[in-house]
Amino acid sequence: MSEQPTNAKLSLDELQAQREDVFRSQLDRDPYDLDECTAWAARNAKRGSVSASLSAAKASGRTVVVPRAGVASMEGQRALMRELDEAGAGVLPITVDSLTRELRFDEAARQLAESTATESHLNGFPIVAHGIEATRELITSFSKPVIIRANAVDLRIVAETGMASGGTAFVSGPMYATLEYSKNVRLAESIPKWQYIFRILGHYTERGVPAGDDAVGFAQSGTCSVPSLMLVGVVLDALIMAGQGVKHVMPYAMLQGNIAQDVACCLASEILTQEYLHKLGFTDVATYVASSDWNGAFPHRAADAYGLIATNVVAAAIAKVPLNYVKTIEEGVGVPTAEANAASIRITRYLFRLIGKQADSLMSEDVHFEKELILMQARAVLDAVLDLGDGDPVVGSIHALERGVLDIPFSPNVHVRGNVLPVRDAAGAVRFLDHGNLPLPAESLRLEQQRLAVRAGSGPGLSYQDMIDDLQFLELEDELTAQPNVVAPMEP
Amino acid sequence: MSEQPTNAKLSLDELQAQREDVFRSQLDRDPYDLDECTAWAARNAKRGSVSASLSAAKASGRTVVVPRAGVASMEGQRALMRELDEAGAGVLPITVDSLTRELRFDEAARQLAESTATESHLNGFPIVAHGIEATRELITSFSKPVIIRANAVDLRIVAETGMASGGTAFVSGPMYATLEYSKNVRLAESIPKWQYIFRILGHYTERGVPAGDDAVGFAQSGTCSVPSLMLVGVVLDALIMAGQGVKHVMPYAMLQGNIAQDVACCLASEILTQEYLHKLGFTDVATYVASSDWNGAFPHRAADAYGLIATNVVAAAIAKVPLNYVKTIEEGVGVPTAEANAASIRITRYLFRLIGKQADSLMSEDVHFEKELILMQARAVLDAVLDLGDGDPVVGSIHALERGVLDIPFSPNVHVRGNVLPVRDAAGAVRFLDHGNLPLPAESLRLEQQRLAVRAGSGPGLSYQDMIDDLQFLELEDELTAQPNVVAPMEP
Amino acid sequence: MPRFLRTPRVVIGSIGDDIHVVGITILAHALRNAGAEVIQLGIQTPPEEFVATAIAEDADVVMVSSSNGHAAMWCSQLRADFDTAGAGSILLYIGGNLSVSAATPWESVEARFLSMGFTRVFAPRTQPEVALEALAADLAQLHAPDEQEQGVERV
Amino acid sequence: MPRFLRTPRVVIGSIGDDIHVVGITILAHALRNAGAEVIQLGIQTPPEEFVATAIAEDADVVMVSSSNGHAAMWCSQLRADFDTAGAGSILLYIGGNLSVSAATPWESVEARFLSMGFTRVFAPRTQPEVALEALAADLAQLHAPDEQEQGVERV
Ligand code: B12
Ligand code: B12
Repeated sequence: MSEQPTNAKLSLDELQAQREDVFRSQLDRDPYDLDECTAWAARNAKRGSVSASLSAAKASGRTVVVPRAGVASMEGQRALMRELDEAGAGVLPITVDSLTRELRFDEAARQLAESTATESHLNGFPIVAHGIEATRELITSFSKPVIIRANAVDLRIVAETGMASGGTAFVSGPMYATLEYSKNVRLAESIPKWQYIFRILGHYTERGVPAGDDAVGFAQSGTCSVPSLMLVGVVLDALIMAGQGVKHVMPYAMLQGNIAQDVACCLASEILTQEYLHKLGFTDVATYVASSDWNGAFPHRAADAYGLIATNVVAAAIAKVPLNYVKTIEEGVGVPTAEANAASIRITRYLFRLIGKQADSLMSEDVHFEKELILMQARAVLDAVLDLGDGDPVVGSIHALERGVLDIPFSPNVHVRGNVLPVRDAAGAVRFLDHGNLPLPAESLRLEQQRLAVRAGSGPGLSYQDMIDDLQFLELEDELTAQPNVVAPMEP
Repeated sequence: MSEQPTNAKLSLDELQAQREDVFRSQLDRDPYDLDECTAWAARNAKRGSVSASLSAAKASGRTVVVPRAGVASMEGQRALMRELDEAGAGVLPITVDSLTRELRFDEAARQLAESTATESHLNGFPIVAHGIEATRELITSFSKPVIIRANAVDLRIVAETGMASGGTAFVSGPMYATLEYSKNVRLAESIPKWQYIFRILGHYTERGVPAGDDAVGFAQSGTCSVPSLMLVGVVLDALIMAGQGVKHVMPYAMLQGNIAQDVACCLASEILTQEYLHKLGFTDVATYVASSDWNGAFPHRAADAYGLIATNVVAAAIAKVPLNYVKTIEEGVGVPTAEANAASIRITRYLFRLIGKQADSLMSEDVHFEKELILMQARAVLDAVLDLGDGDPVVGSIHALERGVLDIPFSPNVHVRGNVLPVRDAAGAVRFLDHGNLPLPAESLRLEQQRLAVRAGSGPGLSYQDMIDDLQFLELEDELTAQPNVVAPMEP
Repeated sequence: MPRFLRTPRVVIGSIGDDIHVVGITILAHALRNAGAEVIQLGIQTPPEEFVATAIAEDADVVMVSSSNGHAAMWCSQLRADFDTAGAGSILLYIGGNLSVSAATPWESVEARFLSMGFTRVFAPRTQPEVALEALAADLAQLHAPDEQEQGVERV
Repeated sequence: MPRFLRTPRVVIGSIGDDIHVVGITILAHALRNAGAEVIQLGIQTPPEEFVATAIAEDADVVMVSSSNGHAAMWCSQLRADFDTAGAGSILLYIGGNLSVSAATPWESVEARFLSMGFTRVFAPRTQPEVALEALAADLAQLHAPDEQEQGVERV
């Protein structure tokens, strides 16, 4: 691991040396036998892979619907995956618990021991505790491809274990994991850890497993994200993946409830990712936009949650994304029941089919407006970041974050300035309330200002409190609470 | 009742004479005391009315959500209405059972006697059997205005009873009731019966009850309806209402699953109704477009039904209709439970709020295309119908039906030619498979043909069987049934 | 889809106060496609009209449809009326939505209509093919002894 | 919103492996708005850091947040640690999503955390105002004997 990370590809020798270190220090054992693992995984990938499914979907304009789900025990996880399979999930998820993600493998194993098939003490599947053999057995018992889902700064062992067990795609990258999931870690420290993972994915790809990875970027803060900024992170994650040989990237687009802006975000995600991949010479990377149902606070009533999911899916269907991550109607309540998972996948598939047929007829002027706005802003920031690194996205993003040229709202990370704030306009589209030090074109700010003026009306400008209020925008609770039946008396 | 009905307004004397006949022959009693009834109803209407709620909604761009519901017993109906009230219905419905609609008042009373608060032997509320006193008591116990819902050829006693009991709006008119709800009756016979009802509504209006009426037109065949043809019936119903002094009309728009076409249908419904009202000199009739969730076969799974309702509401919200009739997620199953009613109203209100804010941003090119197409076709047929009556819509529609200048698909009425057939194009928009003898502009048929060509592809043209298949278009069942998990073996 | 060797004659309609027309239209279409002779009575057909028409037209089967929840009211005397009219062995089918409340368990609905004398009671959403199969089987059964060879052929 | 006469000092953070930041951000914002002094520890705060900071900062109350379902793992020793550190009477609040499964009845979750020694256990989706009211009441109670006049004033 060099002091000053760059986007240069790790040699296989460097990778092997790092593997020795990581396995020794974190698991106190030798690394998995990479040749055995890739050979096995390549045979497994002949049965199907996430990338192959997405490639077929993209070609035919269809959408693969993918839930997120993980529980502690093997029995529980198998039952859960079977359920999702039957409900029509196109790819099956194994979401890893957060103790494992934080490298507390022993504690995760202890909690696994206390969990049963029906009661999980963990918020995910402790994949390291279960180990490769058992997880291979689980994955090969399904016909659909499996994605390993986790997010944290250091997922090297998790990624190794997931890929060795037959997962054909993984989640996330340094932008998202560092800025959204960690408190103290700097990019200079986390990027090399992710480059290790991408190099592993790249190696599997060379050996016949077309490993995919979600470029989540700045897509999921739990608050709303201005799409241009969200996609800056997506593109940076994708460039760093490509740097290590990843050939199948799923650029993200988090859906936020304003359909025109969401459609535009999906379209721009594909455009920007390919544009910058090409700019940096990565001309053979396949991209499959992954939209995700709203990732902030959900309404807790099922009927409202159905409404929110429907709004998201309408947008994703208009944009014809090849992949949609589906939330459940119980997101606002807790880990979903089997029925909630099945119902959420059903309404999603129903709407993709129905709206999919009529997608072209629903492209509005405003979709184009939003798309141009996103492209204008994202290009300005991305060009500035790359400039700061003399064309190297790794060097550039490290410098950019220090100067506030990269900055996101509500980050738990202490190294993020946090001067950027989002706010919704009257139509619910997400704009900058404060753009901090982001190098945004004046023209784009003027356009945003025009839209924000409608919400501000004749009152004082929008404030921090408006942003706080927006956190509950998609719950619409108060407005929906029915009035009591107060009967006016008849006049005599 | 003259031999050759026209659109001329009945004098109050004629109305009174007819009332004597109708009450005598159908109920064997004197008519209700019209002065007492209107005076009471006017006092009641000061508490609120359907028209007042719709007028406020129209002015502010909001939507009143209205379910349909009726059960036999007073207790059951009260509980049902309370439930709907709490769930957020903006107007409360009293749907009348079909025995009462068919004038089988005694049999309805017998079935009422056998029904309990929790088990209804009737598919609606037998309003005549319950009588005015009891129904007034029911209606005045709610703060929200009440609509009396029924459909049949002869609803004179039902309408009298509903209005006298405090209902402030009624449903339907001769086009819908005759062509969609009866087997043998001719328009010449049914129109005068409806003119009686409209004259009653007009009289209440003069006395201070702003009585509203749904102009349903040819909107609900249980199959899909080409919007232009649907609206021809709507306008004719509205013109006949206006002829008898109705001042508050709710022109219909049945939502059919293609959003662009549905939005256009809502917009065109308002435009055409006002245009022809003005043409015939009715310049003081207020209109409030009433969209209705899909009125054909529903998916029987709740999650799919949520998806269908969501698709409908998105369209209605984009069109900013003041009134939406909401179906339930159990429509495809049977009379809905309390929970299903509440959940369906909730998702509807949720989506009206969320999409309502962004309605303008979702107007697409295709909405304009569909709107122009609807206007072009509907005007051609309406002008031809009016020509056949020398400007009189009553005379015109009687003649037009005979000649196939008015014609609808799947009518149960033997006097309808039934040469017209609908079919969906590749995007799900409804077109003419066969336009029979309707006088449609060649240009409009050319435009439809272009759209249909996409579905026909290179195969043979579309056929009757395609139309039959379309009946299940919105169920999407087969396509959604999950594949079994057939695991491909790993290669050795 | 089964095809019949001997043309069955089918009387079909919605009973009583029921105005639902789509189901019977599709059913008639499918029956005609399969080679049956269909006498379509349409909506709101009084019980007596089913009996009179079936006898006049020498029907093999009467297919009663009811969707509006009022089926039971109109059907209790139907089998007896056929008996009285001398058509005691006619096949009597019913389908649609047969109870007012969806909560009523299907078994009890089916049992109720079977006890009224219907030969077969079809659950909501029955596809036309299912009705055709049933009819083919019932006719084969009926004509089995005397028309062994003709019978019913499934294609 | 209650306003405090004496400035309460609040230590706040998400515990253990939890990375949810929005709840604690809003809560801190509301506390500051109401006049409290807030020491924000942020996400993934180890239990020991809550104890050390509360003592160093002489806090009146520690507000622990946990949303990822792992609350119980990290909290069982917390009260004991405060006792050991000589801050036995400190107010200890917890909120967020406290059990892995939503199916767990709230009463049992609440009872479990009360028995761990938390002063108050807040249900999911608790609005900041509710926490403020509770804090105002608890502080009033604590200072009631000696600071009768000051107490807590609700505006
Ligand atoms: C379209 C529709 C209407 C249209 C009908 C237009 C028309 N002229 O046909 C309109 C809007 C006018 C209407 C009115 C009413 N309707 Co309606 N309607 C429907 C709806 C949405 C679809 C029906 C349909 O066309 N299905 C498609 C066809 C192809 O399917 P099908 O009729 O079920 O028939 C199939 C099979 O069942 C089978 N089949 C049918 N009959 C038979 C008979 C035999 C022997 C066999 C073998 C097979 C068979 O063949 C078909 C092949 O697939 C259903 C709900 C749903 N299913 O989604 C409600 C529904 C049937 N209606 C219902 C009701 C209550 C009414 C009203 C009474 C409402 C009211 N209170 O105002 C009135 C009826 C008044 C009257 N006098 O009868 C209820 C009935 C509930 C019950 N049984 O208790 C339903 C289920 C809605 C609900 N969830 O409440 N309705
Ligand atoms: C946004 C979100 C995320 C974002 C978080 C971004 C960030 N950095 O904050 C992302 C996507 C990263 C995320 C990740 C995960 N999440 Co999450 N997430 C959510 C979500 C959608 C909204 C949370 C939110 O921001 N709410 C808005 C804020 C304002 O509300 P709040 O946090 O509830 O706080 C309020 C009150 O509760 C109160 N409060 C909170 N704490 C305290 C404390 C005290 C003392 C008091 C008085 C009050 C109080 O104050 C706030 C005022 O309103 C919820 C589901 C939902 N609610 O809709 C799931 C949810 C909380 N997440 C969940 C899970 C499981 C996870 C993951 C483990 C998923 C996974 N397996 O990958 C990871 C966490 C990994 C880790 N290491 O912790 C589950 C937790 C279920 C459980 N308890 O068992 C939930 C409920 C989703 C679900 N239905 O399954 N998540």
